[in-house]
Amino acid sequence: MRPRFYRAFRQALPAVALIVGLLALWELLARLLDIQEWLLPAPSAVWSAGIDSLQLLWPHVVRTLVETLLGFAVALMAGLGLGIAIDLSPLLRRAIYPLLVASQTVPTIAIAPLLVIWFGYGLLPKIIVVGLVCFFPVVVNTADGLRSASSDLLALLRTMGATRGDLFFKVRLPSALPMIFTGIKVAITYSVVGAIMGEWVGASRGLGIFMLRATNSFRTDWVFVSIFVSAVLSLGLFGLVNVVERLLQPWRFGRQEHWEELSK
Amino acid sequence: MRPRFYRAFRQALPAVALIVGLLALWELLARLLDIQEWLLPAPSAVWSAGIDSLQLLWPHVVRTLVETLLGFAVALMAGLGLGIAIDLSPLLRRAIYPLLVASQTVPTIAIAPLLVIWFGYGLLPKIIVVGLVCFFPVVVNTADGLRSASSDLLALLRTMGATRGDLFFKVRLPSALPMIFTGIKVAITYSVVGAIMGEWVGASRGLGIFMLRATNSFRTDWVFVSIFVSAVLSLGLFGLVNVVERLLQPWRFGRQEHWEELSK
Amino acid sequence: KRPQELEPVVLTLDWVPNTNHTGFYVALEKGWYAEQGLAVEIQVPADPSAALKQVAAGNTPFGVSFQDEVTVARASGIPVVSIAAIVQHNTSAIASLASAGIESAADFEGKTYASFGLPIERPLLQGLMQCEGADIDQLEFVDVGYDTFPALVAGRADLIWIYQGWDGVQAELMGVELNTVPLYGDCVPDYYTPVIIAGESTLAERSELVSRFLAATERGYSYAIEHPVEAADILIKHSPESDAQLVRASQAWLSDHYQADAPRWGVQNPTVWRTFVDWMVANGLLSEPIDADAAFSNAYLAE
Amino acid sequence: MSPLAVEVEQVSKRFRVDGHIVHALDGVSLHAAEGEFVSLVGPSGCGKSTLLNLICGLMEPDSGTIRLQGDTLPRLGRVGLMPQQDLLMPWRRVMDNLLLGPEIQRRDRQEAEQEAQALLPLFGLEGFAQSYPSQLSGGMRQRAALLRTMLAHPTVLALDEPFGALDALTRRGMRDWLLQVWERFGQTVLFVTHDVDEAIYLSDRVLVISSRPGTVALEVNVPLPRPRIQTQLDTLEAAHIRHRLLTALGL
Amino acid sequence: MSPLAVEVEQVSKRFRVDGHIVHALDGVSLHAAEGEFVSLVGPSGCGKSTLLNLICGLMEPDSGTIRLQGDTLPRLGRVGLMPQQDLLMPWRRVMDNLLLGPEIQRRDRQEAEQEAQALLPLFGLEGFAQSYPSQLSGGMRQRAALLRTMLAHPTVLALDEPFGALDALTRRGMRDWLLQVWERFGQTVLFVTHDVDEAIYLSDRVLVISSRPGTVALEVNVPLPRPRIQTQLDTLEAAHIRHRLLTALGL
Ligand SMILES: Nc1ncnc2c1ncn2[C@@H]1O[C@H](COP(=O)(O)OP(=O)(O)OP(=O)(O)O)[C@@H](O)[C@H]1O
Ligand SMILES: Nc1ncnc2c1ncn2[C@@H]1O[C@H](COP(=O)(O)OP(=O)(O)OP(=O)(O)O)[C@@H](O)[C@H]1O
Ligand SMILES: [Mg+2]
Ligand SMILES: [Mg+2]
Repeated sequence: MRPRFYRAFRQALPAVALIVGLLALWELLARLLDIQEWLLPAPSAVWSAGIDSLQLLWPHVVRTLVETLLGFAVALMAGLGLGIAIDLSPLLRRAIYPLLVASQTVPTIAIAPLLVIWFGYGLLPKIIVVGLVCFFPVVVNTADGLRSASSDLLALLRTMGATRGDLFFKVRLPSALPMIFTGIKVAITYSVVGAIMGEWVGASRGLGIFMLRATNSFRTDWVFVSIFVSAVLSLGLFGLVNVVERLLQPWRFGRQEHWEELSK
Repeated sequence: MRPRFYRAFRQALPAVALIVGLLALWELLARLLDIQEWLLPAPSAVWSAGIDSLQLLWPHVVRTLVETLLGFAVALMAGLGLGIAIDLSPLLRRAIYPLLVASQTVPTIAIAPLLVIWFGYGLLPKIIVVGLVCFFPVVVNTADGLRSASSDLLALLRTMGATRGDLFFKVRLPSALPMIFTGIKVAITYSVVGAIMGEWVGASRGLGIFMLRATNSFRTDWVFVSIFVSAVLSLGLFGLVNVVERLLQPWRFGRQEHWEELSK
Repeated sequence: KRPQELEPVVLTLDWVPNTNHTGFYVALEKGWYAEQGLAVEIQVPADPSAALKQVAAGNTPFGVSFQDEVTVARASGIPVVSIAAIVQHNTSAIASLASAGIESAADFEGKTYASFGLPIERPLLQGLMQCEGADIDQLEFVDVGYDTFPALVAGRADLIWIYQGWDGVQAELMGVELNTVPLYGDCVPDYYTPVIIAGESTLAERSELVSRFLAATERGYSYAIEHPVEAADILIKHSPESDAQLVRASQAWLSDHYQADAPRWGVQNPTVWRTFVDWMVANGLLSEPIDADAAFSNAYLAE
Repeated sequence: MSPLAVEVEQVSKRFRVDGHIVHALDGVSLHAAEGEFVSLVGPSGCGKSTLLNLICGLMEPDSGTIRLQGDTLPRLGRVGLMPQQDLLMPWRRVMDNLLLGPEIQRRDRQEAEQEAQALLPLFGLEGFAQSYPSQLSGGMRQRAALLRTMLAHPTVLALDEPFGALDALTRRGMRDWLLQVWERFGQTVLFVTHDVDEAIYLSDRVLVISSRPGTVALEVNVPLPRPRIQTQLDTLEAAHIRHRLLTALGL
Repeated sequence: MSPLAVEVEQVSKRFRVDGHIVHALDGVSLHAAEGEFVSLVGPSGCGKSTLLNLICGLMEPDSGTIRLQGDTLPRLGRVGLMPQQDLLMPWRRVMDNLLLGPEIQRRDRQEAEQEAQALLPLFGLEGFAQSYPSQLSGGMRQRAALLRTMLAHPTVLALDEPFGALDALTRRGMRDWLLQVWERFGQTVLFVTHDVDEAIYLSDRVLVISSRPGTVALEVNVPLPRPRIQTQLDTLEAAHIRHRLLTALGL
């Protein structure tokens, strides 16, 4: 356990160092330049505001996390499904791709009233917004990834009498995995902001609501607390995806052999 | 010229058919269900509103397009630069990646006041917002794409005495191109919305402003006109990226040989 | 009544909870809605025009809107009616930093105004400036959205629209000295902002519900008028994310303005509506006049 | 009489290579009876791999017909191909690569794995079942590819230079094993090689393909008795056949 | 006396393959004088490719030392490697693949291209300069890889089965061309092959590597006079050498 912990620590060190450095710089500038707190609070102020508001914040965080996870699950399924469908049918690709692109150009607030009217103020509209925000990178990376499979390998499987399903599960999907995970990493990064935007459609709880209320009361320190929390959530989710990526692709992330090490 | 035009037409047909079908359905539902126009105008209403407001809309569109293109150019350069930097230095990867992820979790409106204070109401803050919204998919796809280069090929070049630059330009970059373009496609799709969100930070012209004013005057038809325009812009840009992708990778998109055709 | 027998009712606010909404929360906290057999749920959207759309769509029976918005909406055929004025007079003002030395609308010339992007802003400012013989064309407009205050403090704009009961109080708390030119005066017509709205169908079909709702709400605001400190605490309890100090100070300021010179809280004066419609038509904000008397109603307020 | 296992009739195939046309095969006819071992030799680039691809059904000829077991039904899945490039899947361990065929045929995995496991030592892959292909030597990869093909139990085998990357000793072992399997299960084999002795040692019949555009330049029966042994290559009969083949190949 | 071009001293190399250790090379010592042609033969998987990789500087030995031209400076860029897998870049046309070496060495492109162009017919690649590697046959790919290596003008060449995928005729042509080039430019050549006759025909010295863990099992000088001709392989001397090599290989 010991060396493993030590390794994880060493891995995280550069990021921690950089972040601490940036925070220190910001603190310094905030004090030296005497920036008004309601405009840009110093990290120390944000920190103590965070400590103070922990209790207040907690239910909002839970709510946003639930929305994020559910919405992301939807986005993942929709993204993979559409990406696969697009890859399987050139007709579908041509028919549906433009619509998908167009779907990303609709600002959430433009359809917010419709969302509320159709789906109310519950979880559903937030899940929809997160889904809309996140599914697109997954679709594009999945479709492009599936297309990148080696045609020679596909040919070999076909000589073995492989069905379309075989080709898909044994060649296309494994070949596409690296790109699919890239898409998922982009998507999960957007998911928390997606949930926050979803809350702005109308909600009574969630980080987005907290942020809005804090903004309105000129509690910029609280706004930054919520930004900080959403960053932490995103990083956690992103890290999780990275772990899954490594677990699912041992041939890419296995213990490095001498050869590979050097050829970097 | 003739057959080429014909081919392009046939390529576009499924998308056009689907879109026309959906619009027809929407029109039908709007009429049958008697949906109030201010809530969800029928396509015909949006169309005539679009025709009427063409003159009004034009300067806004130009402005948004300029912001989009400039912002996207910034995003592209930043994205490629950071992606490359991350790939070149494992230290940088560990130090900076978390920050990049965190940067995506800051809702634009939360930093809008800061943007306005530091950069005013000119083009700059919009470019920054577009850049912030778009650079992330490019970074992740570039970094992951560069990592996907064949280590055997890299080894071969090293035996030839290749410099790091050689390795990069002759192996890593060409291997990464497919993934980089996937990232660019995702990014360009977000760029127009990015510009619109940038305008909400504060502006006096642009599609976002038009949309805001239309929302405030309950001119939902105009809101939809601007959504439609932004969709068209996005599609055009997306198409452009696709064309460039094909031109830059003839070995992937060359005229299909029999073998490749069949092995699909 | 037992909770499950209460009639569920949704109220959509115009914006996050603030002292404009104190009465609702007091009524809720004190159980006065429940006494009327209502289980009121308060919803908070991020877009001020959302409430009107929700009410018009019949999605929620009650909402918070503004007279100008209601007028424009009715002109567009959206059937909503203002049923109570939350604040009797327009408490808005055009604010500038005291250091800028802008004393009256005459000084607006050559300045920059950070606008929400609402169509009504320009004619109102024009009215103010004309009164002082100044030219609106000498004032530059920049659309900023709803977060105008930082723009003013940072010097990116010289003039902003403030609600004296909120932003004005906040500025005072922060020690930012502002010069204000109030909108409520002789230069431009007064109007009700904010108001409680309901859909025409709700009024026609469930008038008794509307009366019950307003009865409890009126009690809430009356309480807020008489007990600003306690009322502020109730709002803070329901919106703990708001700054308590600001809420208390704002409440102290606003409690006097809810009813002001009106005979009772919530009553709307037909003249205000008619004058404002005419003014809007005259300034091109409406293409045709609407029936001002149909746009509001005092009928649901208790006698 | 049972139909011929493989019949290729007047088959031509052209490719388009950056504007100009490469004429790979021109009117090639050949056949292989049920259970026959037929070798193809010919200069590099003459169209041998193309021919195998056509027979497997990966391509359709520009003209001519190809029949398997007497019919012209789709050919995919009816001929077991060992491609020239080993095409092992980098994301699968060696064992999982080997079991590709049984997997696609929905056969019992455990049984197939036992079969594979038993053959690993003979193929010099003992102890490498759980490694990834990138950890194998060139020859080991080729042997893995051959084993993968064989484990699919095809009745018609198209082997494209299966022993190209092997040393003489390993090669001999593999040859003898292939003959044993063939004698036991009676598959029809189409065998591409550059080694004339190998072709003679293994085949019932050897075809020489001429250089591009590929046509059948010579067809030689190998009437050496079976089971074959190495020393048969030193007989006069073998020398005669070798001479004819080498001459046709221009040597 | 000028220093030896390549000196390998007591080199061992182990790999970790899914938990257990593969002992690829165990105390291998060999050398090649300036301008010497040394062949390596040995069973598949005995570590020949690993040895070449070590010499090129792609890996470092676990123990032992490797010297080039008498020094132990970094070796990358000093030995021209032709890898066993052809490793042509799929995104470059054949000509651009060929010019990789000159490009990395920042040589004049036009000159290099002329040189390449002139060699295309000999390598059977005429008309394919503008095609992509996926459009070549297996042997054509290998020849392209060889030509690519040669165009980099290395003074030490490490060729890993360069003729594995070629038919006998093409192979002979390539061999003779290689000898010609070698005689003209006097490179030091390390040549891995499975063909004992090829090793004898080409080399000054042949090393037999034993099966894993690889050690040098036998070293044979080939005192046949140069320039070599095909018929020299039929001499008694050649037969004797062949016999010794085959015995060492277990044949
Ligand atoms: N990157 C690697 N990781 C793990 N094991 C390796 C690696 N490279 C080679 N080996 C092992 O080292 C041994 C020698 O491999 P090498 O490629 O040198 O053999 P070779 O003599 O070239 O064989 P062949 O004639 O088949 O090409 C093999 O057992 C192989 O599995
Ligand atoms: N997909 C393709 N596209 C274009 N040309 C091709 C393609 N496949 C093969 N060819 C061409 O067809 C000809 C025959 O190729 P093929 O691979 O069948 O040769 P081969 O006899 O197998 O040679 P080798 O012994 O070198 O493997 C070659 O000139 C090659 O360039
Ligand atoms: Mg071939
Ligand atoms: Mg090898």
